[in-house]
Amino acid sequence: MSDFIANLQAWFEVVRYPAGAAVSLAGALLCMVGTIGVMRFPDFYTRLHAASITDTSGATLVLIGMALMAPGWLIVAKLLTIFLFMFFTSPTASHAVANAAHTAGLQPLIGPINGRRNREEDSQ
Amino acid sequence: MTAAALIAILLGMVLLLIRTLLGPTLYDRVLAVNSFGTKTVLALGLLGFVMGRPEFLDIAILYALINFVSTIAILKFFRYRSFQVPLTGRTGTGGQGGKRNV
Amino acid sequence: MAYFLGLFVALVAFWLGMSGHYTPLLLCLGSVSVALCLILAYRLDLIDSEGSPYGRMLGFSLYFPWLMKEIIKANWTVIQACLRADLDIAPALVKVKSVCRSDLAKVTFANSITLTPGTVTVAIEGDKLLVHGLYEQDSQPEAFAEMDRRSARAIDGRGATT
Amino acid sequence: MSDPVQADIGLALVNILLLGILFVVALSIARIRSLFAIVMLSGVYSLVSAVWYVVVDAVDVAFTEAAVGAGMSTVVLLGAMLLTSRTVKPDKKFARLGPALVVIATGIMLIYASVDLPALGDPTSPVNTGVGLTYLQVNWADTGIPNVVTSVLGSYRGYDTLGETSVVFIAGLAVALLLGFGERSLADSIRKGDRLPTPRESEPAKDEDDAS
Repeated sequence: MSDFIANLQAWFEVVRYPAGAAVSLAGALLCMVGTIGVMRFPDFYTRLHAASITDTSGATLVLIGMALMAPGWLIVAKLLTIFLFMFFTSPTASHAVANAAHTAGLQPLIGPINGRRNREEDSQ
Repeated sequence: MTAAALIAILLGMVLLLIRTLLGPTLYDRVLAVNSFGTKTVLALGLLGFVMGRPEFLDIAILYALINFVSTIAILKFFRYRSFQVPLTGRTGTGGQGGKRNV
Repeated sequence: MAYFLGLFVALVAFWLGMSGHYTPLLLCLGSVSVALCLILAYRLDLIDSEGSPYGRMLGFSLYFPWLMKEIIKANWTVIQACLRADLDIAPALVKVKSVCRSDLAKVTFANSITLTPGTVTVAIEGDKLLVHGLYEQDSQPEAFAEMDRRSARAIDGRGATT
Repeated sequence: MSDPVQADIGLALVNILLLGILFVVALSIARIRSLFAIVMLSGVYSLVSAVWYVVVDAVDVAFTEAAVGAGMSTVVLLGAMLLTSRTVKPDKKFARLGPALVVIATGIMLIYASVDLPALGDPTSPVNTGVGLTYLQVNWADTGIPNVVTSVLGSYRGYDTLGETSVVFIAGLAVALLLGFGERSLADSIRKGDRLPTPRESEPAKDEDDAS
């Protein structure tokens, strides 16, 4: 049994760098997808949704990848701190931006947008 | 591969920079800069791993903190035109915005 | 006092986790900084149930995996929306009525909505939340009912939902 | 770790990208008219430059840049914006010619001087052979602080640092007093418990022309 665990540990030591790098790369690509969304989407509120991909899945995957590559527990603790902090503050920041825009009277686009940007004013 | 991830994040930063330059509204800029800050945190972390010295994560933590604080400061400033307004003790965060019907 | 102890433990854990150097001199400096933080928190009136919310840890840890699952599902939708060639989105603003009673439960619910990509809480007024969604069909008030119920149960306790 | 050559190519690409972003941001700050966009871009500038400081191993500078450049200076610049208009006046066509010449001349001189700089981390450079090396050797025995820069600032140059910190603190205090950070009457009315003033409805959501 202890043999098996030792084998598992050795295998993990071999595999964790490539695996961590791959997971980081996947997270970074997700971040890029989010920014592509920020570039493409038609108005502020929809861009907010695209940006939240970066904050959630992109950041989480990159941090998991870094934790896999980490040389010691201290680094993992720091990464965990960053994750928790982002997890709690990023929705607050998004909400603050959205609320500020809404309070200032920025109207969102409503209704289906299929390529062409047909603007439907909301009934106020 | 870690370097590739870092470069992907930097390319994302370039795209966000374009959004910051284009605007069109002030809130787009705030959003883009906030997202830029998140990416900077990730880039700093990855940079530590690429250079083989992950102790640099302290700076990433500091950035995560400062990014949040400055975003809130900017929005507070634009809402109340002052930094002296307390954020607590208000009734409802929506202001008159919630009354707007959909 | 319990809150004070909770904050103390959290600060000590944070310092030890950040430092990595455990010589007597540095440990002394660390305990001084922890003590300073505690005094500051006391002066700022931060030592209360919201300053160290450990009573809800259990409920929240049950809620967390479900939230993660929802976030992953929602992520997939938004990633597809970002990469699709014809930009097939239908944004909508909806009003959601929440069953959460305490402020902390409402904050949890609103933050959960914001954290799932594709929906953002724009404003909170009383027990109503104004939510902006990327897809009209995904952001009807019924879609948030389960999240609402779960966050209310996680924070307000089991008796909150009937 | 991946093999060193690959990592070097990666770092070179990172350097190029970071410096490219810095260049574009600096150029945009000079060209854009909207003050708010300029404040945001200066925040971006300090974010990117801090990342670049980490690339060239100046972690302490990056730390300071993070705290001061990205956090504090954005807030101070916003406070300054409160006291002035929202856009820069368009200036005359050739008014920038003189400054541009000065900048270009300085740049050429700096580039010319940078050829003589020792390579990054060169062990035979004067910085790494003289008194700096001694500090690196005796630091741990003298102070017991793991970070050399901290030990030099806090121990060997303690009084100097105390003076510097006081000066910086007084300067910050003076800036805060000068700017006031908002309308006093507003803060007073809130302190008295009146209702909050509603945010200005007349405030246009779009900030003005920044196409240039």
